[in-house]
Amino acid sequence: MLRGDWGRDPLLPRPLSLLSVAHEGRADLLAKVVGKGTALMERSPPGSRVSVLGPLGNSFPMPSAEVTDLLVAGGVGLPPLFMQAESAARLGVANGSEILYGGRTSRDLVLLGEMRGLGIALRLATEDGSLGRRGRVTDELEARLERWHAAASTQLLRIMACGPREMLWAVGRIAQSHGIECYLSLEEQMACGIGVCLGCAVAAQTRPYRYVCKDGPVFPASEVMAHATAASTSRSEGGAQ
Amino acid sequence: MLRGDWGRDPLLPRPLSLLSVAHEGRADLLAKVVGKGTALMERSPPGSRVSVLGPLGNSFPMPSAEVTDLLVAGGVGLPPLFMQAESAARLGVANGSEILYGGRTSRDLVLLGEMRGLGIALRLATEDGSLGRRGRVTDELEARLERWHAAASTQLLRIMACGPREMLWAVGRIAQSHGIECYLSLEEQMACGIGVCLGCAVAAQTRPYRYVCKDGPVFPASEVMAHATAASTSRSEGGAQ
Amino acid sequence: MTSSPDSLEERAPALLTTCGGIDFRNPVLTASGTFGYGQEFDALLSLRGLGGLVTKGISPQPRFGNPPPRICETAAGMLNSIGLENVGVEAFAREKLPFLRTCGTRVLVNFFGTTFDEYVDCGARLAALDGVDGLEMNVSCPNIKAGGIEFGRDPLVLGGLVKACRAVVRKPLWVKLTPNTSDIVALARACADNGADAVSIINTITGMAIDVRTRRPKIATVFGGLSGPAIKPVALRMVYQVHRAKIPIPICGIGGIQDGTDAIEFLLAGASCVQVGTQSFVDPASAERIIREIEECCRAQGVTDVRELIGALAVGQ
Amino acid sequence: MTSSPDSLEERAPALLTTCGGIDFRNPVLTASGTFGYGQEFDALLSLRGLGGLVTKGISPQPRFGNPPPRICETAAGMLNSIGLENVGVEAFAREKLPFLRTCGTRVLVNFFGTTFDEYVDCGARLAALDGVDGLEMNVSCPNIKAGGIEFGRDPLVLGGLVKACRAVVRKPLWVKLTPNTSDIVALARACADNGADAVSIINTITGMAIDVRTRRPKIATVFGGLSGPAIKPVALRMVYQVHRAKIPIPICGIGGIQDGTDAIEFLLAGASCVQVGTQSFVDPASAERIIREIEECCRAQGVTDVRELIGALAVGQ
Ligand SMILES: Cc1cc2nc3c(=O)[nH]c(=O)nc-3n(C[C@H](O)[C@H](O)[C@H](O)COP(=O)(O)OP(=O)(O)OC[C@H]3O[C@@H](n4cnc5c(N)ncnc54)[C@H](O)[C@@H]3O)c2cc1C
Ligand SMILES: Cc1cc2nc3c(=O)[nH]c(=O)nc-3n(C[C@H](O)[C@H](O)[C@H](O)COP(=O)(O)OP(=O)(O)OC[C@H]3O[C@@H](n4cnc5c(N)ncnc54)[C@H](O)[C@@H]3O)c2cc1C
Ligand SMILES: Cc1cc2nc3c(=O)[nH]c(=O)nc-3n(C[C@H](O)[C@H](O)[C@H](O)COP(=O)(O)O)c2cc1C
Ligand SMILES: Cc1cc2nc3c(=O)[nH]c(=O)nc-3n(C[C@H](O)[C@H](O)[C@H](O)COP(=O)(O)O)c2cc1C
Ligand code: FES
Ligand code: FES
Repeated sequence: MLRGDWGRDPLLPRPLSLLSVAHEGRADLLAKVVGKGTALMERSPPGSRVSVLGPLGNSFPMPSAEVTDLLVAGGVGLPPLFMQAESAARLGVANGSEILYGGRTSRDLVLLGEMRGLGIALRLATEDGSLGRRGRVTDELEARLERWHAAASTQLLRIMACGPREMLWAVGRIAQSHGIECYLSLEEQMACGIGVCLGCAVAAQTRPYRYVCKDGPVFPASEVMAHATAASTSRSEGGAQ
Repeated sequence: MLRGDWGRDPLLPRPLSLLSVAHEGRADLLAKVVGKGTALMERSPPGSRVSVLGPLGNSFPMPSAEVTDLLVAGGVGLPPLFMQAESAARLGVANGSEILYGGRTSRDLVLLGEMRGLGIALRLATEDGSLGRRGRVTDELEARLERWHAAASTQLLRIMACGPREMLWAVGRIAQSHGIECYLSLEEQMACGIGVCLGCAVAAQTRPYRYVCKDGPVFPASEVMAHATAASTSRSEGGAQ
Repeated sequence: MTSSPDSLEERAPALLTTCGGIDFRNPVLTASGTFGYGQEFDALLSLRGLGGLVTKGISPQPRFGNPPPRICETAAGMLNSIGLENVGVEAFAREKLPFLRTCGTRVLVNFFGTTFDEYVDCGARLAALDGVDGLEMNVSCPNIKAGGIEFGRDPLVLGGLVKACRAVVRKPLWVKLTPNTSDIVALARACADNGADAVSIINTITGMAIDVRTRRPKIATVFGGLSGPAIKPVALRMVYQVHRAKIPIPICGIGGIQDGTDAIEFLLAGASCVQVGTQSFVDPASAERIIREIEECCRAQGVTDVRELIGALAVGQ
Repeated sequence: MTSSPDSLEERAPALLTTCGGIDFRNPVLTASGTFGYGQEFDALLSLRGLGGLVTKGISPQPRFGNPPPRICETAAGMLNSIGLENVGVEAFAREKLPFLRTCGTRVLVNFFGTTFDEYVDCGARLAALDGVDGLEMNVSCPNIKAGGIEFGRDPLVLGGLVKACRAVVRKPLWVKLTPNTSDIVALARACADNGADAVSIINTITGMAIDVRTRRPKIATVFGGLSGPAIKPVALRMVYQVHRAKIPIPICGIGGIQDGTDAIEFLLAGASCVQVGTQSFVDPASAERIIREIEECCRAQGVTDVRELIGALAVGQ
């Protein structure tokens, strides 16, 4: 959770993923300007002080030489997957991972040089075709899996994804249909980041709700792809905390 | 009324006096950092855009060769008196005016060089004696008037003052006791600056209230030194606009 | 959300709306007490471009208002206790109305009394004036006879007042409700049942602030009315509650509107038009900007008639 | 404002205060629902330094709460509709209380039920637990039997509930009032008359927000509770109204407190202690900072005992 020294508008801190952690205690973040808070961050001069509460929550499972990780990033969902690629590189297993990265246009795709520098394969997709495959990153993922099927490869695959909600559900369904282990990094409105406001609930399979900030943001797709309706038994009309 | 591009905290624009108006449509302001709004102004980088509604309200009476104006400034009350000195200089009558300028310490007294440059006499007072007379600017004013009396001068005097409320009432009383024409530039909480919110009321002699933004900020001392109590006839307990 | 792509670029969305017996060029009015008597804003925006304006509250006799300090700022809002200062019906008719007659927009006159009879008298006199398109009753005024409790807090008292005014006002009569209630729907129903043409929701919420240095209230009368963005969630909730209860008169939504998005939230919640209040202090031309923003938003969403938005909130699965 | 210059530098002001039968090290508690069960903040501030903490609201059985989205931001505030999710009395006693017993600060347990009997049952079971210093009844819960109207809105219903709980709770019993009322004094009086030890003022104000793009409420349950700086003027007004009415039990002030100055405003208005809510989300260590700021402010004003501030508002000439 990050908050600049900007008075009380906006009031709450903003959740941001770590992009990269360097050894000297320095961390990089990558944020897309979508509203007030991110606009203020963009406008802050270098050297501005911010309050940070974190790191919070879990990460994707550790990279491993036994399994090929398909890291599927949609737009601003890149940071946790970049970080995953970075730790794969650090463990010397980057050549066992691939990043599938999609956006609306080539301008939405950033840090490409850095990722290539990590020695990780990069497959791009843009909706307008300005870079990589024309289409969605999920098209790219399906194409990748078809090739895997066609090759009747014994390669063990694992999918990790972060991006817009609709993309994540699509990735989850694709993974399910191919019987591939899949992890999704979710977003939800957050106030506290530490499991006390109970604001960041997501409907889950094993219990009514899980919390993005303390149980996540990364969940096995099987855990969060259950439809939310069953969980709303004690639903009452608002006003009740 | 001035407002930076700072979201809704603080919400309302801030009233500031003009310090100086140059010919090319450029205006200078002088603000003391006392709270949120002025702190944000201070931190804005050069070139920041602000919204300005103004100039609003009246000014001190025009300088004239017939009368000596004693311009009494307390701390951050300087701007309208500086502007008055500037227009005296422009009219070629600056040598007929004097600025009496007081603050807590020498650090509160600014633009001294600029004022000397206008060719206007400068009498300073600081409460800690770090510059000019040790004491209040009203002490300096009384001393000035004593000398005037003692000399049985036929010089016509006029007093114009801006500064903290208590200082203004003191200046008003001194002027009254010497029978000297006196104008006070008042401050009050403001929301609109154009006479519609009715927030900036001050109790007055001739009618229950006058408005700092549209009837002022400059009032004849005789008009606003009346005690406020008679005016509160239709006073009701809040909540009513 | 019907969208007809080919007409999008060509036709501007229709902004016309009707509320409480009055047609408005667009759904944006300016709120009572924040827009003076109109003329003050003549140089600052196009009055002609507004849906309408609501004057400062008028009483039968002039009132001088409360002692200062009368206003203070709060988080995303402000408190005011002006004390219903106004020029009175006579001076209003003589000095303010001539300009308003020619200003080119709808004019609603906000009014009140301190007794039952004053309300009726004031309403009748104002309704008789040429150039007044409608009246908005401010019932947040303390009822002197009933020990200072606002007229508008008790549905029975309110209903009686509305009925009596209705009998003498032959122009559109709106009633502006107080949010200082546990049951806004009951208040709205009392208005509808007694012949009001619309309800304006909401007036200010009673609040207070203290200067810890002097240990005195920041407002001379201790309590003041809270307005501005801070109150928007409460205002929106009340508009929706009344809409959902199917009270058979339209709603004018008020409270913390800063931009086109805020205004559309009120329309979606069930308001037929909105009023911009405190925001006119933040930026005197904001009503004009808000109209433009509503228009842009309609265009972007393929809305061809702004009235499609009224009550179009999607609730439930 | 008595000031004894020579002692100023030497002695720290006394911050001890008493409210509703409990002594507190200082007047700053953390509010229910914004501080979890305490342990979550253990690494973020000194729990020992707090006046006290109030737990998330507990019900007899665990509750899973409302579907997401449950929160959204508003101007200087936020809406929440968590749905009173909690672990239930049993799990609370088993899993949360052991830590709270050793945390070194006063522990109040916030509780509620969805029926009259659940309230009584829950209160009795919690009061019997070792490590619980007092109970705070949350009466903003919708009364299922009475058609969903909150228990706390009607002074008669509220009085009955307080009386019944009082009979079984032998520890300090506070009642947390809803601001969704036209008469906060009547609610406070009902509590005092039926044996409550203190009133906590206020809970959240019901509000709403709409996403104009999707045309859906931003909160799944449509309505949510507004908290944060936006509501401070309303909270302060209600505290002062109850104080001024000389209701014979002390007040704990809550609503939008961000800093020491805000806290002192509540004390001056008549609160004996305060609770910090939403601000703990903005900055988890804020309660600690607020205590320091109160201390500094007392020093600067020459206040040697913080209790001098309680109700010390100067009103009138
Ligand atoms: C666990 C997590 C990790 C994230 N990591 C990143 C990241 O690395 N880089 C990045 O650019 N973005 C990230 N986001 C999204 C980022 O938090 C939001 O874009 C940001 O909070 C928007 O703030 P704003 O003030 O600019 O926008 P606002 O003006 O508040 O709103 C703009 C839009 O953003 C949404 N939004 C606002 N606040 C939140 C919130 N607290 N949580 C979720 N959505 C919100 C609103 O629904 C709205 O549609 C992450 C979100 C979560 C939950
Ligand atoms: C007609 C007029 C002309 C002024 N000219 C100047 C000037 O040239 N230079 C200058 O430095 N200051 C001037 N002031 C004072 C200046 O407006 C305030 O210092 C400023 O508004 C404080 O804003 P803030 O956000 O920094 O302080 P805040 O955080 O809002 O509050 C700090 C203090 O300032 C006071 N204050 C806040 N808002 C207002 C307001 N709208 N009107 C009056 N007092 C307020 C508060 O009571 C508080 O004590 C003038 C005021 C008026 C009414
Ligand atoms: C300074 C001021 C004066 C007001 N005077 C009146 C009034 O005379 N009559 C009335 O019905 N409402 C009055 N109001 C209330 C506004 O019309 C409006 O209902 C309220 O401010 C909420 O809207 P906002 O948040 O957009 O300001 C006044 C509000 C302010 C801030
Ligand atoms: C996310 C959240 C959850 C809350 N849960 C409870 C609760 O369980 N019981 C209760 O009495 N109040 C609850 N409250 C209300 C707060 O305790 C407090 O009364 C309110 O937020 C106003 O204070 P604030 O403006 O400082 O936040 C909750 C508030 C928030 C924001
Ligand atoms: S953000 Fe508060 S519980 Fe997750
Ligand atoms: S500031 Fe609004 S009337 Fe003067």
